Amino acid sequence: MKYDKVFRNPDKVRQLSMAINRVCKHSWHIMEICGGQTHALAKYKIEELLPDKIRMIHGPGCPVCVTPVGIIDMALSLARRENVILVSFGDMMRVPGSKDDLLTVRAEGGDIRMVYSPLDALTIAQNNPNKEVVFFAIGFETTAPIHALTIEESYRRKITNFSLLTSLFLVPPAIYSLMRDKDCQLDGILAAGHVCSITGIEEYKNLALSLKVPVAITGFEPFDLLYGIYKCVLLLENKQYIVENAYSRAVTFEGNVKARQLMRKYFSLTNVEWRGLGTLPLSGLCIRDKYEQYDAIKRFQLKTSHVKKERFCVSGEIMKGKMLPDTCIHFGKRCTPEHPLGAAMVSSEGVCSAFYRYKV
Amino acid sequence: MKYDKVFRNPDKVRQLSMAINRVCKHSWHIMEICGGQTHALAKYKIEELLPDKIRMIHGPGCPVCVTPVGIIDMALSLARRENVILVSFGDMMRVPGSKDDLLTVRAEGGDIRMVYSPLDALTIAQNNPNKEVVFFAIGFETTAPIHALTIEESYRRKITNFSLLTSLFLVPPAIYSLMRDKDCQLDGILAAGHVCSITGIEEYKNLALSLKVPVAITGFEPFDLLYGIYKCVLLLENKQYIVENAYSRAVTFEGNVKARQLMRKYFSLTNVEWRGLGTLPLSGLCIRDKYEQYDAIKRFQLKTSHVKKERFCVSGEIMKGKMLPDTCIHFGKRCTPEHPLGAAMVSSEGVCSAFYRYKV
Amino acid sequence: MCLAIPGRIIKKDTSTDGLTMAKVDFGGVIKDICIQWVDASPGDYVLAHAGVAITKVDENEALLTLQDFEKIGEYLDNMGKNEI
Amino acid sequence: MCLAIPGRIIKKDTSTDGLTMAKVDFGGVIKDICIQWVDASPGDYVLAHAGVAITKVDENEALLTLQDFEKIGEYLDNMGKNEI
Amino acid sequence: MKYTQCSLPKSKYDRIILGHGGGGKLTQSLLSDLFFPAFANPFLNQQHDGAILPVHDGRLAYTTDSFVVDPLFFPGGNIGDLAINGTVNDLLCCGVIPHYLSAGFIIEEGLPFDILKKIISSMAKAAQEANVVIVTGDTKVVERGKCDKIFINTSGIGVVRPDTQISPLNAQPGDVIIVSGQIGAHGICILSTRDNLGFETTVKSDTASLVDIVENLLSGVPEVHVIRDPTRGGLSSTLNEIASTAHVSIELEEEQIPVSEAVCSACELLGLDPLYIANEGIMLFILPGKYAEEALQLIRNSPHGKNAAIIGRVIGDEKAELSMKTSFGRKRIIDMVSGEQLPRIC
Amino acid sequence: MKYTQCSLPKSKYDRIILGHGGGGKLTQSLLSDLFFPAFANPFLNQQHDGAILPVHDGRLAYTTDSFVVDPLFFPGGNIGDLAINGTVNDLLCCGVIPHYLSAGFIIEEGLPFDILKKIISSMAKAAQEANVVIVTGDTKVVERGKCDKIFINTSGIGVVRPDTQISPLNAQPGDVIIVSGQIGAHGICILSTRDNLGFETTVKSDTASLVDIVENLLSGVPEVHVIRDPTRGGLSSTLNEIASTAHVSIELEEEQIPVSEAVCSACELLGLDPLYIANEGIMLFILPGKYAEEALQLIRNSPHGKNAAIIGRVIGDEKAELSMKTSFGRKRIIDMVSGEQLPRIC
Ligand code: SF4
Ligand code: SF4
Ligand SMILES: [Mg+2]
Ligand SMILES: [Mg+2]
Ligand SMILES: [Mg+2]
Ligand SMILES: [Mg+2]
Ligand SMILES: [Mg+2]
Ligand SMILES: [Mg+2]
Ligand SMILES: [Mg+2]
Ligand SMILES: [Mg+2]
Ligand SMILES: [Mg+2]
Ligand SMILES: [Mg+2]
Repeated sequence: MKYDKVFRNPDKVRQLSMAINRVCKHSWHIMEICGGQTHALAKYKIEELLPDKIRMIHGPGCPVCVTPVGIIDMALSLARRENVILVSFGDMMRVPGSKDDLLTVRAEGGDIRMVYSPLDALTIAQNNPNKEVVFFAIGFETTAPIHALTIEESYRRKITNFSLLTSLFLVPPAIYSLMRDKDCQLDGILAAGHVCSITGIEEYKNLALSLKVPVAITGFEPFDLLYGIYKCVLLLENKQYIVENAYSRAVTFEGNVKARQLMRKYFSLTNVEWRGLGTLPLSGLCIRDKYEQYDAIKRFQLKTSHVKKERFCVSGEIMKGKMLPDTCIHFGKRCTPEHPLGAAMVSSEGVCSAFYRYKV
Repeated sequence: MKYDKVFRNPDKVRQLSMAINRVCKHSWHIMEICGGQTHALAKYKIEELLPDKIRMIHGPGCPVCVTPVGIIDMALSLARRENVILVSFGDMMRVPGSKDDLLTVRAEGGDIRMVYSPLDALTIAQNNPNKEVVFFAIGFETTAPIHALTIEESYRRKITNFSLLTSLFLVPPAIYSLMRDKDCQLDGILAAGHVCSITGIEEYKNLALSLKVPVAITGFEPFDLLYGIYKCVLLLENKQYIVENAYSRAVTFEGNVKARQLMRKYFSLTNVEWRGLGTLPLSGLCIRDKYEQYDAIKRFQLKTSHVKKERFCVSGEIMKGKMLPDTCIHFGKRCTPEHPLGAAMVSSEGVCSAFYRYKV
Repeated sequence: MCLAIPGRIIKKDTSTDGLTMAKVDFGGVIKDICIQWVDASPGDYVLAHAGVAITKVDENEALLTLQDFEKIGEYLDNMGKNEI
Repeated sequence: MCLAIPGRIIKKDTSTDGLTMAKVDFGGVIKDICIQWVDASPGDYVLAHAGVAITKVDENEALLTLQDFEKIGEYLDNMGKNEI
Repeated sequence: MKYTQCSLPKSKYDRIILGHGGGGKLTQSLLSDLFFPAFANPFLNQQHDGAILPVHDGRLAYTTDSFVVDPLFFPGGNIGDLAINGTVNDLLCCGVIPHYLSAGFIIEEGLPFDILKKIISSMAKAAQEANVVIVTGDTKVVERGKCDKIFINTSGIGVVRPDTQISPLNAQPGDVIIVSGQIGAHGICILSTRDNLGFETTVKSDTASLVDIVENLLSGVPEVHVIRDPTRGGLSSTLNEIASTAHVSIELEEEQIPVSEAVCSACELLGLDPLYIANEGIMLFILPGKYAEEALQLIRNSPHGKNAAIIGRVIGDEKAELSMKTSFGRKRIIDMVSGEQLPRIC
Repeated sequence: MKYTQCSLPKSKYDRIILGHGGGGKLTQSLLSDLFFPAFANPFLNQQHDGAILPVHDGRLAYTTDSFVVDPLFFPGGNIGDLAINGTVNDLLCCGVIPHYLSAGFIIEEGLPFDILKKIISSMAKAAQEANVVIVTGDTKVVERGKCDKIFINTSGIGVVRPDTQISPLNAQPGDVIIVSGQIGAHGICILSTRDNLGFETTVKSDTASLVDIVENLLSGVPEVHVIRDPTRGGLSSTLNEIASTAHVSIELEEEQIPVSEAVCSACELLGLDPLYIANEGIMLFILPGKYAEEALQLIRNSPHGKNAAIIGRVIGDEKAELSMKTSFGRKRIIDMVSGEQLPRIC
């Protein structure tokens, strides 16, 4: 795309960095919501381009990281069944459940397939009519409508051996939860651009107002990130608790209406557990009862196994800006990307993993 | 077994050879019925121990060799089916049908298993309940009762995915057919010891009488073969058209009654085609209608494919004593054990193959 | 989360009665993408996530963002002049 | 046809309610063989074909055969003497 | 005389069957009909348990690799030339002149002969191009389902050039890092064929033996410290290994690393990093900075080296780490990847 | 501060996963935790793309073999020592002193680490016994179902003893054939484990490297013409090959060929011929008749040669065929087997 390169242009990036330095007068904790943004900040070392006054807090926006151990265990138990093909995104493969990960179960003989798109899982279901195909449907508002689309398509194509093991999260409830902690250090928020492409801006306006926090909707290129931070700092310095769309080429006010309709058709709001944050009210989605044949938990009558709490990880604290990853006593020692103790070390989007991978 | 070695003792073998030389006054064509005997004659070079006056004719007693192309094609087509496991004795693997052999079909992906005993095929059926297991049940009177036993056992164990593709032959009708050819050169017969273990001696008495041919029931060790030939020559020289049991440690007058009962329970007499000899009336066995669910031909509604007659092999003439294998124009040239033209080159029991393998 | 990258629609696929699919060019790499949620034609850019176009990329808005950036630059330049 | 070799019954297998099986020793090689068609006990020899004992090996008959052979030898020896 | 019907002759099997690995006549015919003619040379023709080879005083380099690539045929090459080029390149990495190769085949029953023939003739061609001879070999056939069509192991022997000391241990501060071409092509090409991750791309595997480059370089530059082919695990694994073996740090310049646009795009699509993608026709050279420009020219003048670039330098740093200066002038640690790189959704 | 639940640590995978073959950290840990300690030697420790080895003027022997045995563990050995012994024996067949081995592993995802460890330690032990070092290696991991647990390729280099000329070409009339022990044990041992053909037997694989025998023999007898290990295809294939390579005929004496009773019995049970059964610790020697008894004694005095026997002789015959004098004094042609030997019912 002809604008790709532009948004990585080092000169522009440097100028934005200077601009932020100029406009930033006070100390601010700014949280980027999205793991993809965490990743990009680390990869491009963007924090080094910011004034010391600004500290970036790495948010909860990685579905791989926040999917709770109990659901991963369910996925593992499904993958171990003779008649099940478990289909997953690549990043889910190395995430540890209470004992194993999908790579291990695959090595033990489980039929586990990686796909690029949930739609590919439908093809697998059609090609394997004698097997039960379960898609491990993780995601936030960006991905959830695509999972809904697989249900819709599955119905249209009369596929009867397909279901979803869902682990679906919503961004705003997590922000509310983090911000309402009295120790929370967050001042401003970079909303996740791709989530907003679907959701639109409306609900962030309410959030900014009620939490008294400025929100900049932000993209993922180095320019986009700094532009979002610049906008956020301007709002902070001016005490404007509103939403600024700093990613207007991809985010419209109303968002993707069709996608949201589909999402609402198949999913309803529910309380879900976030790995690292605990259970938050109405913070996730589950398949509506009407479509329960597509819900792997019901279809296979899965039960959450009792998960031992022998090891602890402080990623929840990190998300609230109370700690930095490398102040965790396990960081880089017992907890590494090869043998992650906590979810935040697992996905390359995870805050601890990004910190470790791109460490100076 | 303590008598094993005895029956291979070179001194005894030499003495028998001398004895035959002494008693043999005229020229005789003696047929050993059984391919196993053909094999042993060749392996131990026993014909070289015989006087020139005696010529051994190699009979039709190899089920691998006489199974017609049409049935092999059926086996190949079954083996090609996705849901079928074809189970076979090892010797059947390389026998050419009209185009391929089982080894080729296995290489192409057919699930073909070799077993030592037909009973092992039942285990395969039990271990693969979602597959149809077909045993390629070839044999003479020795093996047919064992195939009957698999039907009995299959019923008892309630195995419903097991059937037999039968190619079952009887010795006496073949002898009658060969001997009644006006050009037939045969004077005496060595009956196949292991067949007689099952059948007993009765029907060979009638055969000897009606065909005016002496019969010596003969074993397979070098001693046994020469002992049988010795007995046969004595009968020939004395013009006694009776049966002599030269394998009395393994053959009784009444034979194996239980085995014959089982064979009769599940099989009935039928006309069958012999590769190399053509169709002979009531010369084989087929599964009784009552047990047709065990008959793969009926179960899978197999049809004999039209077999092209482009190439010819003279193994029928060889069996009648009219030709020697190495006088066949294809022998050792276009027809070798690697690329057999005819059945007699295929099995290591086959007369052409034995001739080729142990050629001087 | 939500890795999404921009690609240009090469050709809509009209062969299926189901999902609206298109061949999308991501800088020389071509992939079949479901575009039924976006109102886009060949030549348009979309943001694709997990095989589905979640939004059209608005080139006009991109230009506006860059124009805004230029203004920041000018503003800073002026500020700089003032400060020095 | 009908490769059959002699082996000695080591032990009957009484564990199954179906076929009468036995462990049979073929010169140091042991295989499970169905022996329900023969009236044989441990120590007896049977001829096994395709996993089934088709007959008991009658050791007495074996001896008789060898005795008959000895007579042929003697007969030939005498003949030889006569001829020379 | 009555002729009876009989089967058609089968002049040859058109697929590999187990018997081809049985050591008997079929094995012999496979050797004499296919392998010996394709690889013909006096050593192989000894038909011995091994080949007897003349050598002179000095040092040998010895290497081995197994090739298990799926698909067997891919844009730019196949498992056959890959197996030759891979081992030739490993020998080149030792600073030697590659001479002799062994070839061990493990073939799945049922492999069509035509496929095998194509692979063998690619091997013969690649060997000829690299000026090496296949002097000893082995073929095993396994039952269907017990291997993936065909695996090839090649080992190789080369004679060390006198007065060259090439070793990962030799990387030292002041050295520059040169890469011989655009990275990531092989890995991306293979990835593009994957069932559920696949995509259309013009990217071809870069598989090639780089004798030309190494000969040009070594004949023109008196001092080369390290030669390495960044195969599995890509640039990052290889340079990390060198850093830790030689106890030096290495600093790359992001903007200097040659990557084609299509490889970049494929990486962005799947959330992968080109630094971790496998190469099969790329070499890394580490040599004193004073020879940098001269070396670059020599490499660029070689047929396979047109896109060569100086991508970084060795620094004397206790940490023995690999880092990269980003386009924004910031330094980032490039860690070794843990296990296989997995495509990302987030 | 509130601690949130997290998963148990996994200090190590207890099975091989794909990542162990990815060229990254897991591969490194496999090497440093398992392979390097087991095979420790200064050449391997170079951690280069290949090993640099010193040689002196002369001739090298070079050989390769892949090992795909199923089951991996069998009475008498496992795939690991088999892979070492097989290649050492092939080198011995060239009349050389075996020196250096390469090891290439293809591992199926999911192989338990314990299994791998046992195999590796058997390899290390076998290498030590044969006085060879594993100097270079490679590990690939393939997806489940794409290989049968583990395949091992070993190649080997040995230095030819000065003044020895061992080659199948050298068999000549007047030579005797000596076999170093009882034949058929390995093949029968493996066959006894087959699902549907299996049987109980005391037969153990004979796998062993026969350095002892070859050293004793070559140090005592001035002229040895041929050394061969009759592996796949058995005695008959190997001797047929020699006959046709050297254009001589070979005549065996059935009664002299050492075969254990259990091997004989197993062969009778399945309708097989011991002459065609594979061996893994047996050597054939062909040498002038005048040294026959001396050679036999030297071989019998070696630990692995107690059952050695003179089993035949080379005759100058145009037909270049292998024959055997049966116990009844008759000559029978011993043909090469065509494809795999199949068990017979009739
Ligand atoms: S370093 Fe590991 S244990 Fe510590 S917070 Fe991060 S993920 Fe949790
Ligand atoms: S040599 Fe071949 S074609 Fe001739 S009779 Fe024998 S089997 Fe038939
Ligand atoms: Mg290598
Ligand atoms: Mg390599
Ligand atoms: Mg390399
Ligand atoms: Mg070999
Ligand atoms: Mg396969
Ligand atoms: Mg070899
Ligand atoms: Mg070998
Ligand atoms: Mg050998
Ligand atoms: Mg390697
Ligand atoms: Mg497997």
